[in-house]
Amino acid sequence: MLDEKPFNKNANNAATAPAYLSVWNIESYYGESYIVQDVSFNVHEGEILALLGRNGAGKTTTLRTIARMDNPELRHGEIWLDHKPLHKMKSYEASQAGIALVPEDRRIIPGLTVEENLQLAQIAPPIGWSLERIYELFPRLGERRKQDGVTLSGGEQQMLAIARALARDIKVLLLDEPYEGLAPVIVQEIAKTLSIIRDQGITTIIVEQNAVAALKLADRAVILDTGSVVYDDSAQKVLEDEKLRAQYLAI
Amino acid sequence: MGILEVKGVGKRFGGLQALGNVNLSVEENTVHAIIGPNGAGKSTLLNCLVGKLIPDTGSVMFDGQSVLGRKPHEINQMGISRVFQTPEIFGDLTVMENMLIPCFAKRDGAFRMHAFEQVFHEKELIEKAEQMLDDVNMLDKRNMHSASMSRGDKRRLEMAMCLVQEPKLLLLDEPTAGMARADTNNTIDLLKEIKQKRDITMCIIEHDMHVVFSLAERITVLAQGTPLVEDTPENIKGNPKVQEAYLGESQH
Amino acid sequence: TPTIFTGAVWAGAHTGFTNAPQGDTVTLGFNVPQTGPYADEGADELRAYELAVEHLNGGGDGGMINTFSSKTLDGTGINGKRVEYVTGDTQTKSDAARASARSMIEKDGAIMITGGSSSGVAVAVQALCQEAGVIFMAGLTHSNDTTGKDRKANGFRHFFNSYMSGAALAPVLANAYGTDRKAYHLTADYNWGYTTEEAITQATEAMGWETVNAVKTPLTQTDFSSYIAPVLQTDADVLVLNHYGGNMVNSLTNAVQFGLRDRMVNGKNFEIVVPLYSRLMARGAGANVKGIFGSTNWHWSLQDEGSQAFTRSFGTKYGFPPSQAAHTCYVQTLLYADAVNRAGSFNPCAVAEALEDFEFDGLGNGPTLYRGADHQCFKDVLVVRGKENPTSEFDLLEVVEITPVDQVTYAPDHPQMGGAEATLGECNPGA
Amino acid sequence: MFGLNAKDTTLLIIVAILTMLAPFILNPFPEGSDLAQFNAGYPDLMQRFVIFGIFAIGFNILFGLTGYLSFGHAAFLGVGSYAAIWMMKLLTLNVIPAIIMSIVFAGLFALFVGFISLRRSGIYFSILTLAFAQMSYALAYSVLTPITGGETGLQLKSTDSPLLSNLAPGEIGRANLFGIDMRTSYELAVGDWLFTFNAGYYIAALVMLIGFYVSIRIFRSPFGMMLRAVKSNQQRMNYTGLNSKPYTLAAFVISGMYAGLAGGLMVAMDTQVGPERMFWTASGEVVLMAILGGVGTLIGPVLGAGLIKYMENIISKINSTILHDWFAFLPDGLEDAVVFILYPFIGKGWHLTLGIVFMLVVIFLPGGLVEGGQRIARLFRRKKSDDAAKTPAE
Amino acid sequence: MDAIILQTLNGLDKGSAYALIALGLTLIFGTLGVVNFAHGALFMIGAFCAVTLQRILSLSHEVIDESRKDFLGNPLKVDIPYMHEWLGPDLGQAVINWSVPLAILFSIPIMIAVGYAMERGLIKHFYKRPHADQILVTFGLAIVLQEIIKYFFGANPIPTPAPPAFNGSFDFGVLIGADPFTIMYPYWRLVYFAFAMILIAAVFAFLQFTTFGMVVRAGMADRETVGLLGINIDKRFTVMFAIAACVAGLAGVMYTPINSPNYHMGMDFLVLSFVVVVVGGMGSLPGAVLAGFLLGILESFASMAEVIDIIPGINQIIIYLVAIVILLTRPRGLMGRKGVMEE
Ligand SMILES: Nc1ncnc2c1ncn2[C@@H]1O[C@H](COP(=O)(O)OP(=O)(O)OP(=O)(O)O)[C@@H](O)[C@H]1O
Ligand SMILES: Nc1ncnc2c1ncn2[C@@H]1O[C@H](COP(=O)(O)OP(=O)(O)OP(=O)(O)O)[C@@H](O)[C@H]1O
Ligand SMILES: [Mg+2]
Ligand SMILES: [Mg+2]
Repeated sequence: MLDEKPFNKNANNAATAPAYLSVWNIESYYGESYIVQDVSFNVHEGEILALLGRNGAGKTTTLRTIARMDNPELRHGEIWLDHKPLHKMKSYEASQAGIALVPEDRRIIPGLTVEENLQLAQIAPPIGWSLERIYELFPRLGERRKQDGVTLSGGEQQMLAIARALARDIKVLLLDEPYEGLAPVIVQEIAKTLSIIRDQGITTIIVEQNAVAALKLADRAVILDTGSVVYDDSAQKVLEDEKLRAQYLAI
Repeated sequence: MGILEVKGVGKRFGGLQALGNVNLSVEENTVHAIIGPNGAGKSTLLNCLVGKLIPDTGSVMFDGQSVLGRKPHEINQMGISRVFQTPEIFGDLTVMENMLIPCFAKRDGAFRMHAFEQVFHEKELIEKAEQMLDDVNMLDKRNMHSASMSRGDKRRLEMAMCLVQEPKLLLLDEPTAGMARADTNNTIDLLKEIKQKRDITMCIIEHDMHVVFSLAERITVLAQGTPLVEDTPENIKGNPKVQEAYLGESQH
Repeated sequence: TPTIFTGAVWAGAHTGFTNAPQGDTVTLGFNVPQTGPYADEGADELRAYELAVEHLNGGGDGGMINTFSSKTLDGTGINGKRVEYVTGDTQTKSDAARASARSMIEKDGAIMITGGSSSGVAVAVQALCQEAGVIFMAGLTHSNDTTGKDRKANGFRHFFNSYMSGAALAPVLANAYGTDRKAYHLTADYNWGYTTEEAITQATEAMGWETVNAVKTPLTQTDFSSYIAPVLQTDADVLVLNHYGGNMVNSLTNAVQFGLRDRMVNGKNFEIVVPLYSRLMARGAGANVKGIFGSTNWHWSLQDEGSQAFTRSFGTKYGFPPSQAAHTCYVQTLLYADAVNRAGSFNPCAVAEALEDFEFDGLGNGPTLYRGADHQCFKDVLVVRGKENPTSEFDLLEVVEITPVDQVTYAPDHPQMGGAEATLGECNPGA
Repeated sequence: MFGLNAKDTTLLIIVAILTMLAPFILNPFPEGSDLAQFNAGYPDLMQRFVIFGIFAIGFNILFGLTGYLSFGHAAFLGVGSYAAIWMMKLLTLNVIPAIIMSIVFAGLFALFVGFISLRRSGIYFSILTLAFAQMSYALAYSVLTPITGGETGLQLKSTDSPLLSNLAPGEIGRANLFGIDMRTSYELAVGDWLFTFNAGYYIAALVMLIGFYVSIRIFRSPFGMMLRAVKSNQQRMNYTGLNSKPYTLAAFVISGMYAGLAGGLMVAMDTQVGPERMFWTASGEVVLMAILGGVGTLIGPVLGAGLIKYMENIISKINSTILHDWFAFLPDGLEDAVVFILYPFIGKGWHLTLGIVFMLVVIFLPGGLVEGGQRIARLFRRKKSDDAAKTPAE
Repeated sequence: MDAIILQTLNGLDKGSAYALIALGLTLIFGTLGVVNFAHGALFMIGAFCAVTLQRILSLSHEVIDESRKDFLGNPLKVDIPYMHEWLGPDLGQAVINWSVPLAILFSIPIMIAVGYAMERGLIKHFYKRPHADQILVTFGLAIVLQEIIKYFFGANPIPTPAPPAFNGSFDFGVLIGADPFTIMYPYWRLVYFAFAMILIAAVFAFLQFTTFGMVVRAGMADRETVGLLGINIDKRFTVMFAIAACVAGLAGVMYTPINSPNYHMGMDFLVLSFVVVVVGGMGSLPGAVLAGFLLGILESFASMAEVIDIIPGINQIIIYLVAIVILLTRPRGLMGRKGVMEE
């Protein structure tokens, strides 16, 4: 029964297209600490969702839960991606189902060169962009392909982390603070890249402290506060509504 | 003559000239920002200042003494503290213990055999650490296991650890990256306040222009391992070369 | 009521010696290796002890009690007390062996400790028993030191030693291989190895052999190839392996692999000698032992009455013949029991007195003397050779010569035995 | 009290009471009963408990705090033992100088080994310490025989004449503390129970309590905190102006001195030394003790040491006769079956039991025995609070 | 000169034993990051596969031979192996004699099964646990495995000879014109050396020419991230473990004719193999092999009488001494990679 297409639970979004990724009442724990507390939201195909909130609100934890990492532990709730029950999967299965997470600390694998980091992403099917195409988008990576990945500068590492996601054939891209530590020019470049990615029809969830930049890019915003959803509506509204911003984002 | 004098510093990694002939002079009691595109060599430069890397060429003088050839802990004891780009804290220890360690380092030097004293007797240091934690809004987290904090919190903790040492020169490598906007603003205020209260020189690397322009008195722009320009914030903002190489079209 | 003892904890103040048996039983402590490389020997020793206890308590067929020349043992235990025993694991480590012996003495009230299958352990436990004031009846220990420089008034050894091996082997070797031989020694680099090397070189040199080299090998060595290969480069025509246990199995196997036995030097066939043979270990070397000379304390194929009685009762009970370790342990237990009976007391000093210079027969090995000066048994020593066509896995060695006791006897102050300095000290009853 | 916080004071007092009452606690079964086999309250084992406790406490100061895993600590134990026995042979049979010298020599040796080994970290450090210990062992076993006695080790002999003790000729000296023989015991019989109070044990126990107290002080001191900082993040430590080298070296030497102290006490209690005390398995044993009890906890290593020594000395002594005695009440067939099942695990099978215990503890109690204790405590506390919660409702 | 040739041969031979064990250990220890104290036990189990096969092949039934007596004077029971009955005494005996080479085939499935069971049942839960826990659990397992073998096979060494065709030595001396019987080397040791080279080459080829090695290395450095890239790292770890177990087991099988196997042979090798792996450098397979040969050769030369005469006891400590010198001059061993198990 559960394997059927989930009905749209969240009335807020029921009006628009059917949800592509839906997160229902998830509750996640780090050990005994209850971090994500009954969070639900939907993302539609091709949409960009900004997930915002203060430090420690649980954004990273939510993304990690969706990517089905071992830690945190999902104790309750369901996650559906295009008819597939993510909540029953392990992280590698979720990845094969089309989820890609660009983690907040980039997680470049030590001991592997830039190119090996990318090759690693192309071992398990489905495979996305070719290395040539990636180097075309990020020429810096091409130049440094033989360098140990962890000795890249912060910005280069961020590029590599995104590139690594693109090397897989993905349906949903989860970006955890992709702009962090990037020079303004690069931020713009990556923003462009993200639009390119959106044009490919890849659904994206972006977590970003640079809320303005994220909101500009996003269609919709979800704001978390101490592990619960406090706002779920269009991104434009947040950008325009001073009060909302002050209330949840202190900007 | 500035408190920090970097002359002709160069550093190669294999075929890559990460730094080539960097000259930099930081005046005492100023906030000096170093900006530049990713991979420009900013962190590498800091690494050369704190003894993590040894430059191939050039000299680094701090307070009239050379730092080259000294071990990291000696350089710190000279009065240089550093906040890293990815938070470096004592993950197995509580927040309070994280704070106490720099306090001891400040008071007792690089090594002391205080094996028989008890930490909880050190009322004065504990008070100092608490005060600092309060300043960065983390007092409520004092007994938390520091590894299980969110990343923004780790960053704030690391900064507090450096500040509590009351260094003469504070090196900050992207201190507000990943911090919520509200905390970023708090941090700016905190640094300003510290600056006001005490004599301290700061050298800050940041990509958040808001932070840079709120704090910096002078800015050096680094590109491909060499300083492009050094000037006041106003002039930097207007400099077309910087616009192109770093800030991008739409910025400010 | 609380009682205060001064001196040893185990001293029974009113009896004047440690662990005086209370009630109608007496407890013996069997301290053998139950874990580690010598566990199988330890197991065989334990079987022998259990058999001895059974016989002392009047069970079974009585074994060697019937052939023993002293007739005090009548199946009613020792001195009329039924024999009980406790066991412990020496792990073939002196610390563990002493811990286990102390626990038997302190906790279980053992009046006599026996066992061991290495000289290090025997010397360590013997010293402990001396301090504690109980009798130590050594099991398998072959080093000269046990009754040589480390001899103790409370310790007794029935097993033969390195000196005796040399004295017994040398004439047989001279006979078989001639007196014009050049020997190359590989010696385990520790006390037992040193005494054995010394004994064999002296005995063979006295026969006219020349020792071309003696190389020490680490105890922990498992592959001896790099020690054996250099033998090929010398004009030595005999290789003496002063190794025991796993060392012996491996060095012998390696030596045969290197084709040493096919080698001709100076027109003579190259030969290998293993001074101390253990049947159990020889099994590990398989066919490599065939034709190789060595010495042993006792072998089940001996035809004397005592040996046959023992082999029969052991074989009937366990289904295979006893090893020399089992034999010496069994005999030591009977000798102790008999000495107590003759002394009429469990007091270690009385027992020691009864054992000293005691002459007996009927326990295998022919007429035997427990010499009072160093507490070493003097008896015939067997020279054996690996059998060409064994009928079973127990039938690996054949006795080629029974060297008479006179030929292996030495003075108590022999230089190999610690010289004039070695003393037994005073007997210690503990209290 | 004692400059400790309340919790640590309580712990220290509890440990002190337990060690002082050990002769009662370890002898719960009446003499002669079937279960008397499980009694551990005899001098030798009690002494071993506290001595290995000291060894493990010291090891834990290095491993538990700094995370540096030394695989060569037995070498310091051995050096301490050799130093002690030579003191007794040459100077005096009083144990105090022997113990002091064992600490000094072990400390010096640890300084040497630590100075070299601490130039590397992680597994490289472990192998360096292992290499030093194995070399010490091999040399003590063979070429150093004139000093170490080789395989047979060193014991006191009737030919020894210590400078300050006047022994009758031919008398074998005994270790003492100002005339108190280490083996003096007082036996108390209460009904069927027999309790032994041994001078050597109480002296060793007192030393252990001091060692334990010192280790608590170290754990709670700024120095201890620095050591934990070394384990957590050495890079941060260096950039905080602290030189991690002398801290780790100090920890290494302190734990080496504890090992030397243990070695010296071993000789004081039982005057003999053999080189296998330095074999790698002996170093491995203390590692296992620390992990089994709970790395980095105060009391864990002592518990681990106790458990391993208990198994080694008690389980190994149970033989099939004893098993048959225990189960004699069962019908014959059943008795044989039970004995058959249990036999592989006792006596010569005690290693098997030990291996299984290791596996079970580490699988089910990742924090070692201490975690087991905490779980039980938590269970009780929960029950209590449940009860407390219920009371008002009634 | 001849002595040098011989000791070099010895060194290569010892070295191949060290290298094979270290290779398997590196796969687990240097690559999966598990301090596997049970690796020696795997080597030992391999050796006992050969013993078991030998026993199976020589299964026999008893025939009473009235003409001979056993030690108790009863008629002697003679064991006639079934192989002799089925295949005739000559062929039957030949099959029994060839049990060690045959055991190679016999042991592969067993070792894979053992490795699989060990990884799935136990090791899997310990990848994320501290090294200390890994040590305790694998040491416990090693003891248990040892004791099980001891229970069934006893503590004594058990002879498992090579096929008669490989008995004896090859006379190199004759080849190069020296005196006969001066430079001889046992055939089986030559076989062992060749076998080791083949096995090492096979493992290298597998890891070099497939992405498997890279994935496992990556997985050890950061399991989470590798999982995020869609790779089921657990499965690969299992495979890796089974391969390592197989390498250890085969090394054990082939070693049996050189030294009779006993239940503690694994422990005897354990410490040494850790030293070899670390001297080679953590995580480096070529390093492990190189260190294995280096230490083997040095050990051989140090055991020459001429050398011992100059420095007494050098043969006892050479390996450890060299290990110390190498680790002090090269921080991460001969070919170690940065960051692997340095914390
Ligand atoms: N490994 C962990 N173990 C225990 N608690 C954790 C762990 N990681 C994070 N937490 C806690 O979970 C809460 C949410 O953390 P999370 O990392 O999801 O926040 P975030 O919204 O991503 O914050 P930031 O913007 O600072 O990255 C925080 O209170 C943090 O202390
Ligand atoms: N250890 C190293 N080995 C090789 N190359 C290195 C090493 N460390 C840094 N680099 C290279 O040197 C260049 C400068 O790096 P650096 O980290 O100083 O940049 P940055 O200015 O701090 O950039 P960002 O703002 O992104 O942090 C980069 O291209 C980087 O790849
Ligand atoms: Mg986050
Ligand atoms: Mg940087």
